[in-house]
Amino acid sequence: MDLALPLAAWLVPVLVVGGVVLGLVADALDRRPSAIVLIALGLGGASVAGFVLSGSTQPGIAMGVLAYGSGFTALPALGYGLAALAVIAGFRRYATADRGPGMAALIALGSVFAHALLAGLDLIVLFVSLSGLAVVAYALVAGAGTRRAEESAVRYFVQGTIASGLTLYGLALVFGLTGGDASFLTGSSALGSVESRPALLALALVLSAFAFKLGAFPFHAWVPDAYENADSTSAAFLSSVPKLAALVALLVIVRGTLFQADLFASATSLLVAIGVGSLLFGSFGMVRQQSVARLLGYSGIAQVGYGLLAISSGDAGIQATIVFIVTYAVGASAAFIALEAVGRVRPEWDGTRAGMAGIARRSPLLGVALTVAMLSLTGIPLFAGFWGKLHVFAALLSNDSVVLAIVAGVAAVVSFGGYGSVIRAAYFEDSNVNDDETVGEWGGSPLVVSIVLALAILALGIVPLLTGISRVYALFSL
Amino acid sequence: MTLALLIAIPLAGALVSAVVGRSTAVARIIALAASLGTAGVAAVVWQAYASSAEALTYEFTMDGAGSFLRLAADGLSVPLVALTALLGIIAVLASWNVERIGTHMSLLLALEAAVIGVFLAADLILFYVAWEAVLIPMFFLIGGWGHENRRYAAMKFFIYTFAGSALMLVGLVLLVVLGGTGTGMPATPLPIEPASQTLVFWLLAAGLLVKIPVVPLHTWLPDAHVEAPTAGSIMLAGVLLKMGAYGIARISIPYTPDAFAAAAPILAALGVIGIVYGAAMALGQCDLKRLVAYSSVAHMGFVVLGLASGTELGLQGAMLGMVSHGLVAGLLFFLVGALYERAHTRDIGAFGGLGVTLPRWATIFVVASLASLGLPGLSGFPGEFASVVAGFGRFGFVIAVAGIGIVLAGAYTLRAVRLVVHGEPAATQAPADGLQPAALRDLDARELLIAVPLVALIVALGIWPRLVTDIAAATLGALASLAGTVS
Amino acid sequence: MIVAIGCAAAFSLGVYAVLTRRDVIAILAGAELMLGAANVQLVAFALSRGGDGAVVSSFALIVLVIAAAEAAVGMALVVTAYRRTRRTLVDEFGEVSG
Amino acid sequence: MMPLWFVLVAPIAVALVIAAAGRGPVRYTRWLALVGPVAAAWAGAERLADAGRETGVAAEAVSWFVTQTGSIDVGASADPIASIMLVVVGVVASMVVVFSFGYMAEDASQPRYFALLSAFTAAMTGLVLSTSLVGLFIAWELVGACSYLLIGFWFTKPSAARAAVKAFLVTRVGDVGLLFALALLWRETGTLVTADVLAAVPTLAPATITTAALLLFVGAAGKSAQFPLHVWLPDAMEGPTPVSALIHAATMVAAGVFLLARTWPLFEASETARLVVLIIGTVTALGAATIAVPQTDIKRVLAYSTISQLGFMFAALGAGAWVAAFFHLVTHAAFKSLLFLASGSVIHGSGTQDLREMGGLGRAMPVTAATWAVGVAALAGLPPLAGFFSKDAVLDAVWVHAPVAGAALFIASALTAFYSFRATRLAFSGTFRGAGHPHESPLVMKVPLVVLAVLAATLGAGSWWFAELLGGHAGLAIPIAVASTIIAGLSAVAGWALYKTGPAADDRLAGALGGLWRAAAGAYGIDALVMRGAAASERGAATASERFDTRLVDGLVRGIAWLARRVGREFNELQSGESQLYAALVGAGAVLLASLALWLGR
Amino acid sequence: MSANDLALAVTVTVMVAGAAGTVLTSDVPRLVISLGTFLLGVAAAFLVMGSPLLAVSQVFVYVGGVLVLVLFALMMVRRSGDEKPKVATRHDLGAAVIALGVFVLLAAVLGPVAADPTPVVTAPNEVGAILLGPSLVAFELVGVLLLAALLAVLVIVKGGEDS
Repeated sequence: MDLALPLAAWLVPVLVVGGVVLGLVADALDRRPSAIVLIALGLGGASVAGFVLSGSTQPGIAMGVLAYGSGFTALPALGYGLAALAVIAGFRRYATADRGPGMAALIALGSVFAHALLAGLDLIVLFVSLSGLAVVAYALVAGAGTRRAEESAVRYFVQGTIASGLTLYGLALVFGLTGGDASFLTGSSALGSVESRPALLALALVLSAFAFKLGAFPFHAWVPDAYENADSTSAAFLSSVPKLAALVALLVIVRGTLFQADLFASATSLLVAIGVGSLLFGSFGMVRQQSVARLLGYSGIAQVGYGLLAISSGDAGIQATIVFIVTYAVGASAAFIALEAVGRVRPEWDGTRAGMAGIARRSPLLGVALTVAMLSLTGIPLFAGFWGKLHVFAALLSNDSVVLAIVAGVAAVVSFGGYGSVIRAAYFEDSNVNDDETVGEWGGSPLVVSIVLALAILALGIVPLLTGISRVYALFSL
Repeated sequence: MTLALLIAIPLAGALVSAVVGRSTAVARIIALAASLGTAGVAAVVWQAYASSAEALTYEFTMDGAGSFLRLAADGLSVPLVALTALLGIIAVLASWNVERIGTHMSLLLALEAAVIGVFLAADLILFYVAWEAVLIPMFFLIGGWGHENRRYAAMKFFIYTFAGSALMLVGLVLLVVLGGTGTGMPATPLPIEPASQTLVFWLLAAGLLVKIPVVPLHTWLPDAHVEAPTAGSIMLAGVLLKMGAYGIARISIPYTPDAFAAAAPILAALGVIGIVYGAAMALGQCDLKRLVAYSSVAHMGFVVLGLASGTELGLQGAMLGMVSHGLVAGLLFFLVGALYERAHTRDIGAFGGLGVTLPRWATIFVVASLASLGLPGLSGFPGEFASVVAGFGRFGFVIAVAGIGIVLAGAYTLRAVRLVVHGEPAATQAPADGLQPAALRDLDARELLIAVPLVALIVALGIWPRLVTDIAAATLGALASLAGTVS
Repeated sequence: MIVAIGCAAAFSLGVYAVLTRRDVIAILAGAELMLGAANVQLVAFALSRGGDGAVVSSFALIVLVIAAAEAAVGMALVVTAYRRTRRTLVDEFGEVSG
Repeated sequence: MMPLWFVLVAPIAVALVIAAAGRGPVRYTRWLALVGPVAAAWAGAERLADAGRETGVAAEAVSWFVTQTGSIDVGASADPIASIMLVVVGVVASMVVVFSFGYMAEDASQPRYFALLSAFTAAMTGLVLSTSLVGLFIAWELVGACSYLLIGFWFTKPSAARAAVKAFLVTRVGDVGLLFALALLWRETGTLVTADVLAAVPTLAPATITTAALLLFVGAAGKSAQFPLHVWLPDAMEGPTPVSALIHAATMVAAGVFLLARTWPLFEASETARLVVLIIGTVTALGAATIAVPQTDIKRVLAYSTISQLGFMFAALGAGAWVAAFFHLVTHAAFKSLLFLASGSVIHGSGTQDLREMGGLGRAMPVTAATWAVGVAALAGLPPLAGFFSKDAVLDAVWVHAPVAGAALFIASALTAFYSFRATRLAFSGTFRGAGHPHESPLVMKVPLVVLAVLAATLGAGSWWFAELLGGHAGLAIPIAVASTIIAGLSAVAGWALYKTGPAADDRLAGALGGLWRAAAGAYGIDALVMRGAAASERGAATASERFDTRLVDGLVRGIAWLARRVGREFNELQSGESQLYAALVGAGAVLLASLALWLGR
Repeated sequence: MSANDLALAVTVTVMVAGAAGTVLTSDVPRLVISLGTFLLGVAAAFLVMGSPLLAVSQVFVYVGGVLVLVLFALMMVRRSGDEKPKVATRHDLGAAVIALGVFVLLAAVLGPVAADPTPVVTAPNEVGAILLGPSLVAFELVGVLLLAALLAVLVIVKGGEDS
């Protein structure tokens, strides 16, 4: 165990786990608010450290397993940042509820698993982080405490059992085919020259594992229920950080390490199949949704479709995936945290579009945050989401799959049916309930966080116009 | 640097009035100052371009990074930018006493900045960014300050145009990928290989033709206009419709000339259909705003015909058509808006004899109507004349069908004049919703300050169209040679 | 050859259990079947392809521990759902849809 | 020498001044309206005086559109026919303005009236002077617009408003023909300067020449109210009578004839075009004459008479004698504007336009009656008045060219004499059948009548000078002259004698001629047909817009949106909430994915 | 068929028998027993394949822990029921097809490829060396996972009181 391990590799996760442990101790001493603060500090510190270290350290592989430097530290840092924001946004909720600190801790540990999934180039680490994320997800959904939440969690768990079984079988296959070598770096060369049938089965099973974690079609069934019934802040975390990690991990595995041999050329069409499936299912499913969180659930499925299409389009897709997932993660968490703020501004909000009618007049800042998030998810220029979509289009078109690009375009338009209806409800519908006397206050920490995220989205949207795209997203490139 | 100012000033105005928009007076002053400032800079740019006659360019570079912010002003964009700046002032003045004026003014200025961005963009991606950025303020203007079913109209407007421009984005990116020259628009753009030109052309056309609008894709326009507030309608009719035609001239012709030449007959047919169909529909309308909206479809039909001819005369006709329609439609929407402010109805039957009760309003309305039907001596005629003559030159007698449109144009315009201005001052002056029939007061000083300059410009452009065509001649000449048919 | 078919059989029985058992706890049992079979398959396949016994065993051990942890969380879910609604039959939950 | 630009610009400036000055000083500012017409007449006369020396001042052309391959220029110059027209327009316009001082004395919006008159004069002179077809077209449509604004002067009267729109639209149909003639000529010759176009005519293909000529004729027919585009002129009588005198007798309606005269080489080169013009001219002449006979409104009689006389001119053009046509145009301008002004004085004096309510006005309004008599005699073509000479030239040319047409024109001239004397008898002899007591018009209205009467009488003498100036053949064809005089005389006497018993004669004639009389009275139903067509098209457009545009085209768009929602509903129902289904999805998905992978990678 | 293959065959058949038992029986005790036999079968398989550590931990963790858990839960749930505790199942053709599909896929693909391993005994200390050596990261992560699982259970269970 040489301690000369570069800081970037171990400092960041240790900070988070340390924060969690201290938080739990504070919770034990019955001082919940300080527990949440400690967890949040752990996450925030890790995020800042991650960003700083990612720029300064030379990229490398720690312990032959954990990659660090540039993208491999910056992306997890973004994960930690979003997790920290989710915890801060849910501060009141976690500080008052009995299980609050537990939830916050779970979010923190979830982001550690995400880091491991993304940076760990090892079969065992892959399985552990996938399972870890699953456990965290079940708990976060069930943690909402309502009957519907627990029902969604049970349903999610039932699906999860089959998915983790398939995942294990897939990894067993890969582990066997590489001759018992768990590491991606050394194992993948052997994988290229193996009998094609088992290799392809392994590819399919691993793809299914990731598709389930990402909530892509046809493994998407848990997404709408889970996002609708979990707390908004938990949903903010679940819809951004695990997806960020899973998509990047899938990119590394398919393009960079295990399945890069031309034996696996069919990976592209598999990715396209589930990608287009998710895109269409999500976009069309979203249009009629009355419940905003459920709408964002379907939106999650649709957006993953774009990510998968990006991965499917070869080398051009690498930067596209990165840019897309960064902009999506920020957009998704901004959207959910804004919903949390709506809950605070109008406590008796029933979660539906009609329920939040005219909220923008009641709290203009919230209106702006919601609009920025929605427009970014649609992919409208001047917002971060546009650069993601643009790169996906460029990637698809550079290996001239024009039809796919058109399908992606049409899906974006249909999706505005959903996103636009939220803006419409917020701005143009007249609120039947007279807001003044209701007890809702100005919006509290979730509003502050959603404004911060909205500004980030605007910055990520407008700055590239001035400085060109590579400069802004170079930080995250692998 | 001045080009960047053209976008920066309205944007700054938008931000300031959004923040400080609480008090009406402050919002008004900021908005007026911003729009006047923009107009000033536009005049400077016009003068600079007129004297030097080679395109002004501006590129924002930060230590060598490949920035998308590349602006250029040439013969094609300078007149349209000037038109936008002018209509910006008119729109600001027209929304003098609107509720929630702060946000309204900021959206208006943001809209102006975005539209100027489209006209100045010398980068395919910046063009698209500005193109979409226009949708956002317009969406909120229609949705926030519209009338009864403004929500439906705002959503329809956004989704309809966004559907077109999504396909356009695919076309633009394909253009960048195939063109290989990066996203910047070189001064003399080299066309991409003919095989994929058709695909790129029709992908771009999807977005561009929706915006013009061309007939089968026009059904968003009447709803958007009926519901939009006066200032929104002025900007929507005045400049937003020009972005489509500008896009064809700026991107389709230089980058996909062969496909453009092949598609020219289809475009011409769409133009002619637009002329006749728009006029026929306008004849049947009883809502004044819908009537002017359909007349816009007819006018833009002439512009499309001019573009499709691909000759220099045709392009000059198209340019004139665009500028003139901007002025005429802007004036008409302002007048209808002013009438709506007084009588709270747009139904054509509710009025009559306004020539007696509102003489000033009536006189300007008659002048605007005559300009709208293309009476020589007013700005409508040169554009239509050049487009028809050029179109006829290229496509022959099939263009005669447009003649029906010209006659119908006279029919629906004069029908409106007959029902609104002529006839006995109807007893039904009482507004529809039973308000005490406010004695319909005639146009006041502010409103005259808006209308009279527009009328002056309409007459000036009618008498001497070379005010605009001279400045555009060089660029349009180059475009015409690109379009392969120079006549 | 035998191990492969045996594990495949056990695994698919596990799948069948999850899909047909109405009682969530039985579904948990099914999950155990699947993970157990996969674990054995993992060890057998890796060893047969020349994997080092220690690495394979460590991988299998970790998998074993994780499977247990997931089972525990699953059990917690079932118990809370039962305590609130006195029902554990999975198809009697039907409130969330659409 | 009166500069041309002044003739054009002055009336516009005057119009603006009169309008701006408003009602207050209108008594004084309205005199300014004379500036335009006098300037025009002066410039025309000057140029005619020294016509020998230089045919036309250099055209100050300026290019309206500049393109690399050619430019569209606009300019003005006065050649002989333009100078004659300037005089005609100038004189008639001046007389109308003076007459209007009296006729419009108590009208509230006089400024608008005189401003429009002045603007019209400017437009008319522009039309006449333009050296390029584009300039001509611009003035052409501006003349149409002024006529629209003047017919609809009393816009509070719904019938006037509707008549104005009708006039504008029908002439617009003609203008579209003219527009496409220009487009064709631009495409074929590359220029629109009249002289260059006409110079290039020999190089054009016959088909092009005929098409261009016919399109030009469509424009002319619109403006000069030839069949079938004549329906607007009778309704144009809704406007003030001086307006009818100026626009619908002398100037605007003559523009069509002027256009054909201006572009004569084009018609000369195309046999078929001239044939069409001849036929349309003759049909219109005869038809309009028959319709004029049973009319009871004095102004409608004169309106149909104008259509008929214009028919004569187009027949002459069709027969190739454009000089005769142009000479008839000039004389017609004189006596027809006289008759209109006289009818104006009659209406002003007797308070009615209906011949059946008039009678005995000869005694009450001697000057009007006398001048009317001169006009009517000239119209009927009785020697030695101007009408005789010009109509003879026309009859002679047509008879030589196409005897059938000649015969028709002889019948038409007979009818002309008949209805003109019928009207004279009904209005001026016998006892006054209307209410109140008619009175003579003031001096300011009588002076123009006298001046025009003098012109109507003496212009005949100018026929040889006219032919020599424009190159036509001089002298009279004796047999034609004698025949036409006899026919005209007999019909005049018949007209005069028949109506000794006043309006009752109409009933007797109606009984005798039966259906023909009623049909003629209703202008053979053409007008009704056109109006029904217009109303139907308006209603049709409304339902089309409602049904086709909103329901079908927009429906398509809403349909796509519904489809998207419908597909959305299908997907939502897939989320049925049964856990086993979710798990099954995962299982099935994995199996499908694996088999796809295996199948693809086989 | 060496002795080792024979042993392997026996353990695998035990496993499959146990699995079949858990899936098909509707009687609670029999379900628990068959699940137990399956788990023991797995432990035996590990033993035969030469990894005693795995076998022992399998026994401890599963037979000791999970099995008891399952039994306890079943008993608790059925306490209120009067008749003999029954485990409801809803045999469904679709599920059978999917299960069969999975079986065919796995068996057909892996069958020809996966030979049975020749046993080489790995001592526990070797596994320890690996866990703390190259797979240290995975080992640490498992620790974090167990912490997360603990928190998860607490959060889920606590849900009941304060909502």
